Amino acid sequence: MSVELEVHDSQGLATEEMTLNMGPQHPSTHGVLRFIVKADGEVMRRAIPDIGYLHRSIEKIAEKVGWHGFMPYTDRVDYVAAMACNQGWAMAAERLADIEVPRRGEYCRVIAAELSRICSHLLGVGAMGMDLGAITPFTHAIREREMIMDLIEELCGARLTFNYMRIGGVAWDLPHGYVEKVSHYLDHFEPVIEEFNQLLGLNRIYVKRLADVATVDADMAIAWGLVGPNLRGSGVDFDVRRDIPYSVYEDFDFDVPVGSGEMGTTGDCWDRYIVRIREMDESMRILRQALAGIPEGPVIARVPRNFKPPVGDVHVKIEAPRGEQSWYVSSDGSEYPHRVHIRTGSFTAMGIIDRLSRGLMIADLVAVIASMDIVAPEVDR
Amino acid sequence: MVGPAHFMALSAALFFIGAAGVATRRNIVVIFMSVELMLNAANLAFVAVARGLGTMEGQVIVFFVMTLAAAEAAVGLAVILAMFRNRQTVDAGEISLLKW
Amino acid sequence: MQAFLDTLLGDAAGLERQLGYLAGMVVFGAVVVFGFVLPFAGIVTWAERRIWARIQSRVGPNRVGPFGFLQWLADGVKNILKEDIIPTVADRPLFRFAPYVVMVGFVGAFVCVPFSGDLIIADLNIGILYITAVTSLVVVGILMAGWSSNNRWSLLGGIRAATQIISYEIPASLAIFPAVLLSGTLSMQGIIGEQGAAPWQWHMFHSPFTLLGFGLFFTAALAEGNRTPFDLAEAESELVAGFATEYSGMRSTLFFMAEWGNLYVIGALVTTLYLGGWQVPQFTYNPVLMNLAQVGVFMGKSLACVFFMIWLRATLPRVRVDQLMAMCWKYMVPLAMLSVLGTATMMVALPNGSHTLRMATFAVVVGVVIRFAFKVRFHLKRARKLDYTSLSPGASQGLSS
Amino acid sequence: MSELVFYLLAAITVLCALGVITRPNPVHSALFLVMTLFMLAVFYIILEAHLVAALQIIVYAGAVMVLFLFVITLLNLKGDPDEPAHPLLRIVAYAVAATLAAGVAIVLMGDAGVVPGGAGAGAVLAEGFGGTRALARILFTDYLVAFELTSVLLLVAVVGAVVLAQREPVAEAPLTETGEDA
Repeated sequence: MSVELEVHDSQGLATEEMTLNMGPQHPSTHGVLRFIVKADGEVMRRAIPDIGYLHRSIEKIAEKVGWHGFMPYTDRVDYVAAMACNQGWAMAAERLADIEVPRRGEYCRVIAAELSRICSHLLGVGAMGMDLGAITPFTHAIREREMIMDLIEELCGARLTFNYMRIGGVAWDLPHGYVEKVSHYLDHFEPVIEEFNQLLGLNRIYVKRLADVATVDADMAIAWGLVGPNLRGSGVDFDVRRDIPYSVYEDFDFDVPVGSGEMGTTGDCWDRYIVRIREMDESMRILRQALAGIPEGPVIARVPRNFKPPVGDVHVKIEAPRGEQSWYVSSDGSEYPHRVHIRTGSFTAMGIIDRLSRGLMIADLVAVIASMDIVAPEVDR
Repeated sequence: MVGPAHFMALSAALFFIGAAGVATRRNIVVIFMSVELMLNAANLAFVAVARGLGTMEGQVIVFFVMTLAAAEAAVGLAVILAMFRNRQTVDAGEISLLKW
Repeated sequence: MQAFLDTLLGDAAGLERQLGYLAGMVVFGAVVVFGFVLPFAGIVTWAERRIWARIQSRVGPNRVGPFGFLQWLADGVKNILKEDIIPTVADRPLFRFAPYVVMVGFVGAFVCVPFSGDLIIADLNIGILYITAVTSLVVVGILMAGWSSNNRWSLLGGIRAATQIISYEIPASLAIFPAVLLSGTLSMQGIIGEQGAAPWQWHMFHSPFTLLGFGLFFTAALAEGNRTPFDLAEAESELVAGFATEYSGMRSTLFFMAEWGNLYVIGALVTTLYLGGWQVPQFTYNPVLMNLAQVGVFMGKSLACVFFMIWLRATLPRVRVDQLMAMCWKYMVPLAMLSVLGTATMMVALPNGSHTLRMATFAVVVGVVIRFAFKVRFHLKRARKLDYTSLSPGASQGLSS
Repeated sequence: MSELVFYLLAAITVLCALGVITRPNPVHSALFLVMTLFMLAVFYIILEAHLVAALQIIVYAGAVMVLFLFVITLLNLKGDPDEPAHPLLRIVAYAVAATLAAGVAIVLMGDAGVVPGGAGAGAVLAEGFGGTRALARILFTDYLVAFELTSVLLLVAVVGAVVLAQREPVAEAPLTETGEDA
């Protein structure tokens, strides 16, 4: 580890600077993140992210376990929203081998991915409330998440590491009565979002804590490579699902919520928060359309067990809950991938924190981490 | 029987302990605290005399001394902070230049 | 208290009498502390966990005793038996001593809590000032704990607590004065004696200024007691556990006992100053019955305050340090001044008070409370309409068939 | 008030005061001072000055000393090179102080004429002596000008403290496009 620990004060004055070690064991670093905080009293000079505590060399593992065998590992890339990673890997392999996924399979994928997205956002915004000291919204979010977990469990038998998708489609068709059950749940969930806003999102203290804090304007967001809700929170209207469509997202009619600085400046923490809340609404719209329009047919294409895609490389982008996830996969024609690389949303968000943290208070750092919805395994992989 | 004289004697003891602190210590914060101790010794004497005379004037003076001490502490500590920021020391011997 | 000891000591004189007083006070203090204060602090932790659980759609502790009531005892025993870890680099004597200072500051306040007309340990003539004084000792203990732990998070927590408590002492003390002005005394019983049993005879409803004073005092007391939304000193998500980070076992329990017990002190103070204290209508001339009714009323009011504080903690997020300070100095101190000056002006302009104004203030508050209650009822009803049970996997079998 | 109790309390007070000037660690010194001030409040209560006792704890132990502790912990002052300029100085200073204190104490306690009330019980007290009402009456009549001047003093002190402790706003470190320090 070679993190530059020296801070060069522009005035050349030694002041009462304090080095705080925030993490890897700290209540609000959501897993094993670590920040080396240089603080002058309560005001931070810098917060230097120190990554790598959760590195499991997943990309290297891919080169040893083969194309089908890697699917369960993708769950571990971002275990808060494993469906998206499943889908990224499956899509990369399919595009390499030019496999057409059956329509019903794609619909199943969309349903699973959107449920997973709501799940992930619920955890994100709930934990954000928790980090800012509001303890009740978290349990409410977890309660809703639990019900979605139950739905996903019915779908694939797992609650965290789903391993639902396969190269060529999905592992299992929707269970009997699943469509009704999910629509029933959505009927229930819709007012909950409003309740959540009343309880947390529009609370004056909460808004004051987040508005105008750690503002990232559109240019800066693009320059630093922010993706997903963090990018949209800065007012950039870009969503992979709509702008570079994949799967069957073209069939659906949905909006892309964008931060507009309702409570402060565009791109502040509150904008990033509200974008996540509104994305849950949009996910519900997509889910309703998908449930209504799901066609009959097989869910998985015929893919040989000894899967050997032709030589070549492919770059696939998907919209994961934590933003655009890029999979670069190169094949040498063997039964093992030659090289896999994943670019994730949390990783880029982690980079900008050092820049944003200057001059903020220590309490704000917690808000920034939470508003970026950084999940440690996705940073390190 | 304990009377005001006993308290006056205690006050004298505290006062001179404070004076000894001012004379021997070099840490300016501790010197400052010794001064506070001396002020408080004086307060005790005032209260004892007020008790001896049965009048309230002594206690009123104590009230004023407390206000003074609060003001003194605020300004004095601000001075120490400013000094520390510029010189990185609280040693009374090092800050005898009357300037920074 | 003194009278009781006098009868007990008979005609002993001199040193024996002094020692007798001392022993009597120590025994009585021990009875109050171990018989009421500590169990009460424990029971508040249980109540808080149960109430939170209801608010957060959880169950909460329900295993030890009926409704989990004895959970606090189990937790206490567990904490006492735990190892008391003292970090190697800590300042050992201070580290050990700090929890006791905090406890002294908190337990000392109970000396002046008037449970009923007769049930008070000592009705000092500077009662309310005394409470302000002893509770300010808590800061010293917290700063001691924060510094001696030799941990940056602890130090930050200690410094935060010190700034916060000192700053909020000012609006809190200022907001005491409307009630003191109206009563013309600092004694707790004297303040209660000036109020009546009926709600509109409370100091709170004397005029809009005292209503303001009530609000300010409650808020400032929350901040002084380190309660959400002002729990920055031990903000879990920011400072791990603030000044108590390095403490374990019994010593950390002492901190938390002081914190939860403080809830009751705050409730009792608010009740005494603004909510009419133990005042009940004179329904009987039996002193025992009267005192029992007064204790009941006082406990009811102060526990309602405690419940309100627990409710707040379950609902509100935490403010930031600079916002906390800005709120204190920019809003609460001037408003508290306004409240004091306004009350004084009212007292000069209307020496006997205005019954109309009292009733008007009372009506406004009742109106606000009723509106709020309706809002809560509306939300509760809608929450009940959401059919959670049909969503669990077992129950949802019916849906699919 | 028996002599035994007085001497016990006085001994504790003097020991705490000695702690203030002898402990090398300023935090310990400050906490000993808190103890001393607390003990003084006890003496005030014995001397029937209840309001002053409460103010002593609120103002000194609660505010002034916390300010001290605050500054010490903020500057993180630990054991410092606190040797006097000359090693003999400390001994000389202690000896002089002890002599003076003993002398004054002997004079005060020996001659009943020096201290009003002397070693006796003191004057007969009026009703409400030491209470809020009595203090306020004098404060707002005979000492009104002084009282008002005190408020001016406090205001000046507040302004002075703010000006002194204020710091030039920290200029944000210039950044290159990549966010590294220039």
